[in-house]
Amino acid sequence: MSFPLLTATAAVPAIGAIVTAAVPAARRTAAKWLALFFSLATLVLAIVIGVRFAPGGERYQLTESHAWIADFGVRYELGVDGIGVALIGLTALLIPFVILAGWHDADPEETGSKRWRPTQGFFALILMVEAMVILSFEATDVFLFYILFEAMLIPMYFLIGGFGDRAHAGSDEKAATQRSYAAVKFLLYNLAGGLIMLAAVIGLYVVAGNFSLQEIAAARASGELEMATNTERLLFLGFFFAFAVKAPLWPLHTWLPNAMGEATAPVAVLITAVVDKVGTFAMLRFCLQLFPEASKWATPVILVLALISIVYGALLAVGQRDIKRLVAYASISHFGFIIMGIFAMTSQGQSGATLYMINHGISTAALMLVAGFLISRRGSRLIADYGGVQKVAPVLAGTFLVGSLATLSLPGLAPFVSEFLVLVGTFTRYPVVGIIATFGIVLAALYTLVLYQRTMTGPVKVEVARMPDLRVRELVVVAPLIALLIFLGVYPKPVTELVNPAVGHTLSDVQKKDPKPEVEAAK
Amino acid sequence: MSASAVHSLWTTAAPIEKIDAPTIEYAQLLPTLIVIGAAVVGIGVEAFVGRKARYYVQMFVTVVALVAAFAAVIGLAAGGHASTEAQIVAMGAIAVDGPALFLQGTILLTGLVAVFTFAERRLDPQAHGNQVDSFTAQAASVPGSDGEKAAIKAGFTTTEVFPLALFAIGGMLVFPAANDLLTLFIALEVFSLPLYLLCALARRKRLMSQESAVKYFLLGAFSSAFLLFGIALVYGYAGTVSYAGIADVVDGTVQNIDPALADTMGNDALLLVGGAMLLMGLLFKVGAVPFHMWTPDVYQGAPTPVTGFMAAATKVAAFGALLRLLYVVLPGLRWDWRPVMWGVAIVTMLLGAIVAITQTDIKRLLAYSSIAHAGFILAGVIAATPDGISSVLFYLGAYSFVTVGAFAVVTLVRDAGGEATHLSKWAGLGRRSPLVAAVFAVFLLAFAGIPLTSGFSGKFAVFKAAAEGGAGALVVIGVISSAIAAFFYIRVIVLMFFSEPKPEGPTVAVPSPLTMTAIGVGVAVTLVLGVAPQYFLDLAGQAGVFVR
Amino acid sequence: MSPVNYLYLAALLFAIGSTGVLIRRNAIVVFMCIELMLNACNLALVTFSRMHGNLDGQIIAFFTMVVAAAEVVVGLAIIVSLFRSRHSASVDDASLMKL
Amino acid sequence: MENLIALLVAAPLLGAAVLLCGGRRLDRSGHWIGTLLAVASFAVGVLLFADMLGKDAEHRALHQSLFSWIPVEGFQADVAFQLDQLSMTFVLLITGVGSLIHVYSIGYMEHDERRRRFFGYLNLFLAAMLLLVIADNYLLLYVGWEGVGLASYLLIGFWQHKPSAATAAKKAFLVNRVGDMGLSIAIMLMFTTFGTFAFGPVLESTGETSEGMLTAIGLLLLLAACGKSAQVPLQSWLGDAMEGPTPVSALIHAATMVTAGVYLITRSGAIFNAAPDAQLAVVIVGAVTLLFGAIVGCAKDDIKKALAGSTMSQIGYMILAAGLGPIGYAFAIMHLVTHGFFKAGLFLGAGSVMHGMNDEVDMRKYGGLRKYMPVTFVTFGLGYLAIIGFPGLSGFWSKDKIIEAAFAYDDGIRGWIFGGVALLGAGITAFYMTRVMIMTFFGEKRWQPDESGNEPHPHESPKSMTIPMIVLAFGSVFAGGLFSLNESFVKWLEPVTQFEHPHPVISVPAITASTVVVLLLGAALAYVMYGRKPVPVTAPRGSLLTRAARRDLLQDDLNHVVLVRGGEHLTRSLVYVDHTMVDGVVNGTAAGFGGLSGRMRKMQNGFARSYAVSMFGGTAILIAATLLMRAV
Repeated sequence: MSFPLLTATAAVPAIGAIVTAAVPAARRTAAKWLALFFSLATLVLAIVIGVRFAPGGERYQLTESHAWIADFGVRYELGVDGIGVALIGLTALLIPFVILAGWHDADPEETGSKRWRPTQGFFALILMVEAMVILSFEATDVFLFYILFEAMLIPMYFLIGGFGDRAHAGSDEKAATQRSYAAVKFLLYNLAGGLIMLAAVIGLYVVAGNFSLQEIAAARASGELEMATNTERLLFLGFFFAFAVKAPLWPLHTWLPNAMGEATAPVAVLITAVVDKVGTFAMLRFCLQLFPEASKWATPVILVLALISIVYGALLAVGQRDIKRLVAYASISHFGFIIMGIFAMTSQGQSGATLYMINHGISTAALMLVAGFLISRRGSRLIADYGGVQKVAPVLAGTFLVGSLATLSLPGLAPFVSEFLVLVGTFTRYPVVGIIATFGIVLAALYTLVLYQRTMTGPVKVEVARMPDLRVRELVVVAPLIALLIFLGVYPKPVTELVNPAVGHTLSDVQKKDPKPEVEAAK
Repeated sequence: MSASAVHSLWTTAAPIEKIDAPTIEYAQLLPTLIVIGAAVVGIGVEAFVGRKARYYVQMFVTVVALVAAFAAVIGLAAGGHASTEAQIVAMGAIAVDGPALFLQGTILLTGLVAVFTFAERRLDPQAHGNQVDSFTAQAASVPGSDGEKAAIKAGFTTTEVFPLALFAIGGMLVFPAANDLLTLFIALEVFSLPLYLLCALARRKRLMSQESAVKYFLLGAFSSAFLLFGIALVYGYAGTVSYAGIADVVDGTVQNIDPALADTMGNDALLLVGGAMLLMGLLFKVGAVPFHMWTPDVYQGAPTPVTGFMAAATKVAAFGALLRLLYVVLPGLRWDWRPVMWGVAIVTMLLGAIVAITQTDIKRLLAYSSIAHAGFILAGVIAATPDGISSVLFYLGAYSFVTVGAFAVVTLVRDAGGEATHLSKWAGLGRRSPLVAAVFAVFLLAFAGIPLTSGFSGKFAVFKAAAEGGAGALVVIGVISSAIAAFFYIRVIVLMFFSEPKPEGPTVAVPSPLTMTAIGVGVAVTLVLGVAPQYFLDLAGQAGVFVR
Repeated sequence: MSPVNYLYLAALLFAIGSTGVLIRRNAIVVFMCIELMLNACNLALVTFSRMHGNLDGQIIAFFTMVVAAAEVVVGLAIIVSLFRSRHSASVDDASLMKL
Repeated sequence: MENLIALLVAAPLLGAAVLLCGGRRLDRSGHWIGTLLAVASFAVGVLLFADMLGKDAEHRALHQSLFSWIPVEGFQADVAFQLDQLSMTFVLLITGVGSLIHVYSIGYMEHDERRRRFFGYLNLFLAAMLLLVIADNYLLLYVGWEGVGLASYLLIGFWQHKPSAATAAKKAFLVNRVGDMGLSIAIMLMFTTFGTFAFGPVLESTGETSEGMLTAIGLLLLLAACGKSAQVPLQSWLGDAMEGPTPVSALIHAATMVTAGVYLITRSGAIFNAAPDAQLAVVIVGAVTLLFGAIVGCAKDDIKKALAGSTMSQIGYMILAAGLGPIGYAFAIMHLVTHGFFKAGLFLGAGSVMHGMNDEVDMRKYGGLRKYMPVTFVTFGLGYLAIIGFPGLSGFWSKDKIIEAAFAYDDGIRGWIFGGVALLGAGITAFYMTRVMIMTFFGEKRWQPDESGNEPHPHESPKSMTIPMIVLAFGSVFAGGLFSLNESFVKWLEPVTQFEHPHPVISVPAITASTVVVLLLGAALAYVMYGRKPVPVTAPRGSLLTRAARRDLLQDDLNHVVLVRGGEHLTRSLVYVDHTMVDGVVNGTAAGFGGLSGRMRKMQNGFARSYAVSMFGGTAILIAATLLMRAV
């Protein structure tokens, strides 16, 4: 058999995690470099996947399949379609930046015993998350996916709860309590979703007798596997609930602002740019493929919820006082767009949604990381504590501006392409929804520009007067992201070509065709 | 009553010419015999070996016995007694079949690991230059009295715990294999009585220890009285106490029906009431709601090694017996007991999970968690399918090791007053000793049923079986209550890792290889069964058939 | 007269015993009540054995006596040690552990 | 030849990239690089223009396709350019005026340490604006559309340390976003209707869809135009935009960007022609705005704000004309170009004045400046004559035609109304421009030393500033006449915009005559009010209308009450809802279980006997249940 590329791509960071964790307490810096090395190695493998993957070819490629738990009908089955490749690429790409950005976030204040090695733990956990996320993008076995979907919560949980944002308004005690509250909320919320999904997973097994996505999908398509309407709907809801919590979709979103607010900026990026993508990805791959009828049945409700997320998230972002919470609510709004695009069930919508996952990942990373650098300088997350930064740290302000512009999806930057695709894709089938969603772009402009104005412009505040501009390490983190934003905004073709066939498959799963233009329809 | 009546009373039983000696298949009974024998030897040791040497001799005897017994079990299983050769031995008193051997193996291993924690002597500071374990120097002496001090000074140790444990294990080995009600009852008592005593033998907090023993004893005896009455009624219904016989009568497939039998057979109330009382007796042992109330108090008061041993082994044995009773004796009554068990399972899962949320003592917390788990296992029992049996067997195997391991960790966290079991003392443990905290976190995650731990595999197995057995609603309630349960496991993790250590916090004692083995085995099993459970699932699957 | 009456008696004794367990405070008395329940069981067993005309029930009865004896040994030991350390045999006093 | 088109955009884009990423080391040379690249772009434009003139009218349009931008199933967006006469006109205007203003800025921004960045932004603007006018599909146009928005945002807020500037910039962007919303929805509508949004297919197949659809698209495009071109109701940002440096006001907020709306409507002519209702809406917006702007312009004492009002009003003329269909398009564009010259000139003049007056903008503190800055005076004066439409100068030719066309809207009452409005506008224009002229250059000097005691010393500006003003002055004087020589301009545009001769309700000479009369009246009135008696340094309270006009006819106040306040309340209440209700449910559930747990705990009261009770009860229930099961 050929070289198990997919397994390797997930194994490298996993091994990296173990190695990093094993580094003795004193050799903190070594651990950092090791982590960076392994993340880069993963990136290389991800690129190899991208090269080896033939967009036009089989739906699932580079597949691997090994017996695992026969009693549960579970196999270790991997395979990637275009969407998977794209998201693996995103993950592998972002992690090195996350690691670089978090370089000093886990340096221990000189308390704690010799055996207490937070730095090692921090980077090991990040790599562990990467491994699980990548594998979950590759899994074509529902059970395997579920296991990762749940397991990745644990390292995330420790990352959020263990390494909080040091720039905290309240006392250390208060900070600790709020942090663990956020972490517990994150874990329980997602665990609850996951357990509901577990019931559905078991139900699926009872109905289908195995967990292989391809087999089940094939059986569904060929009609061998009949599902009673209600069964299908219940199972769909079980799955969708978990994904909607993870995504997150209104009204299941409240864990995100806490988590992103309390976590360090890099971890916040990890949450919203990487881990949450698993939720939207799973909607595309599992909900639509396994339960096409139910998906169509649920579409109206989901679209409404997505709309609410878009507008509601944006409005709340306007109302935030805390930079990171603002970004969090902005993300909720963006996830609304993604979910809307998925369930519009048009090629533009779903290609747009997939593209949106990528672009949102990059743009949020850019904005959030710069915000993190800003916060680390001033030691406060409150917007009101800043002002006139532009004058003292022009580069920082500039990058921050680009990040903001990407967030309001300015044409020429990557997010515009995806957002417009989603809007068009939705509009062609649900014009009203599309129009309402368009208000989102105005609100986006509002909250990003208000944020920029309050923090960067105006007279220079004394506290920021001595603020240093971006350091080299920080520039190394931000510059490539911005370059990527511009490149994908001008030339998204590589990604769209990767994604289009996969989207085509998904649409044929749900037996939906794009609505014809009026003019052609008339002919 | 009239003389004639009296006369008839002792003549009805037909005069007996000669009694032929019973046939005993010693080979098949080897595991039990070894353990019981070793226990008797242990008594001898207590009587004849000098104080200093006793501890070592006892430990040696116990460990050897358990290992040998386990080897015997493996031998029997290898000899096909688990599947093809499964048979009923000792004049129908004991069944040697898949479930029996699987559970006996589990009990023996857990027992072995538990005995290691019994023998741990490095945790408590030395008293007058003598290493001490977690058992009282002299059970007879009044707590805090001069007698006790003298005993400690003299370096007495309660080495009786080893034979006691052996007796208990012996009883537990028979319990799930018992093939008639009498054996069931005797086995129950044989493993209960030593446990009552073990509970009373804590070195620290002796008042609580004694209290727990009293509660356990009185309630245990109370429940066994019910069990016995149930036995009486069922016997009255079926005219026999052998499982197969009863099953035949229940199914109505019995050959020669004499008038008396025909008379009682007509009266289902006997059977139903008796059956219910039998169930009650067993549900008490597994700690199912509403027969659970002894669990928290006893778990908290008993010496922690004993708690671990009880929590793990008793559950295994009791569920084994419960399975056999429901699957061999009362399958004919399935439509009567299933709904009832549904109710019991639901309340057990929910109450265990909910009440645990507000617990402040780690041992009580684990007690309630064990109640919740009993509920999960019951869900598998209810499935009433071969899958159900094997899933329960697997769950028991997975669960028992996690439990022993977890309680072993509890013994390590100590302050001046012995073990620091109050949760507030565990704050910031992750900072002081990351390793211990991490290990405990692994156990907690396994309890919570997080994927890649044995807890998840087990939970998935039973829920799957239940769903296939048509108990979908039960599964939903199951996942909900495990969501609730997750909360307090997480709480402990938060406490250990995310809160600042208290200055006067407890220290983590460095244990001897004994406890380390116990914990190590626990972790290993937890992870192996979590990542690659297939082999053990097969084992359980093959062992999933009862002999009649 | 029909042996069924003995069953009624047994049930009655059992009920009395269990009631005693529920209402009496003194551990010894509670324990005695349990013994009473066991004996009720014995009576029932013997009666059934008489009705079915086989010996199983009577044999069990003998075993039960042995078990009861064993329980006395263990039980009294525990209760006595409790009494010595608390100077009270009331089961209600022994309530350190609760909630 | 068509391969050069990309260069138009590439040159300034390169400039922007170099200047913005170049860092401090380019501070000394940055402005030259910027100017050079702007001029280069202009040169390319001229080259293409020459080539275009070489061909016959029908085959002048050039097309260049670079690469496929967003290829998705059933959705094709390309980066492709189309350079026809319309685009060409804009290209020349943008690059030409743009280059001049680059030159001007070298002097104007001399003392600003962020000059390099300023030129970077200017180049960015040029690139975006050129992209806007040479894009061959609406989506690419949208990119340029938002690009100029961004550039305008950056340039208005260039002096970010001034909160007013930052706010103005934000406001401009947000108001534009509302318009952009219209554009993007319009594009979506086109996609669902025609399956594409490239100019060619869309504009050719307008016949194949319903008029209702076209009206919808038209109105949405109008919304976009309103945002970008500061038309009522989205005009409120333009006044504040004057916070930006004056060259910016000249280039972006007078000559080029604000006219993008006119371009959009003219470009989409085919759609509007087929949707009369949409056209009517356009005309109305134009008419309303031209009065609105004019009235505001009369009341402002800030010279730039006065000019901004005038810009609003002049663009009103263009929009009105564009709304008139084939009879108006050509004149709309023509007025756009001439306006580009004289309004840019006026702004540069104003800038020059401010430059000499320590950045004083209040005309009441000017007076009699003609002695101090003659060049500025002359150029500004010519621009003035042009804008009021003094016979013979550029403004006259273009504006007069628009008024004619307005009278020709139809031969009914509407013709009279729109014509009348246009005419009236001409009068008011004359009034407020005369006012500006007089307050600035005539009368006594009214400036005093400011609180820090240094009195402004008015002086003429350096060559780099005066030369562009002179060039533009030439444009303001002759362009109009040039265009009107045997209708050369109209003929030039005809292939793109078609052309029909307007048939006004009254005879053309009459209109011309009345126009002249009206503007003379306006000018005279202004002279009477401001020329005869000295101008008070502090503004008198003024009439109700005046006060309203000073506050932009209360538009901002309305926005503030309705949008800002309302929005604030909405967000605040939503934050509350999110915290208490949505999140409250979650925390409530947790708390609920906690409480339940606490209560159930009590059952574990430590008494063995009560445990026994529960066991006993449990058994009873068990037995009862089993019997019950059998019973049912």
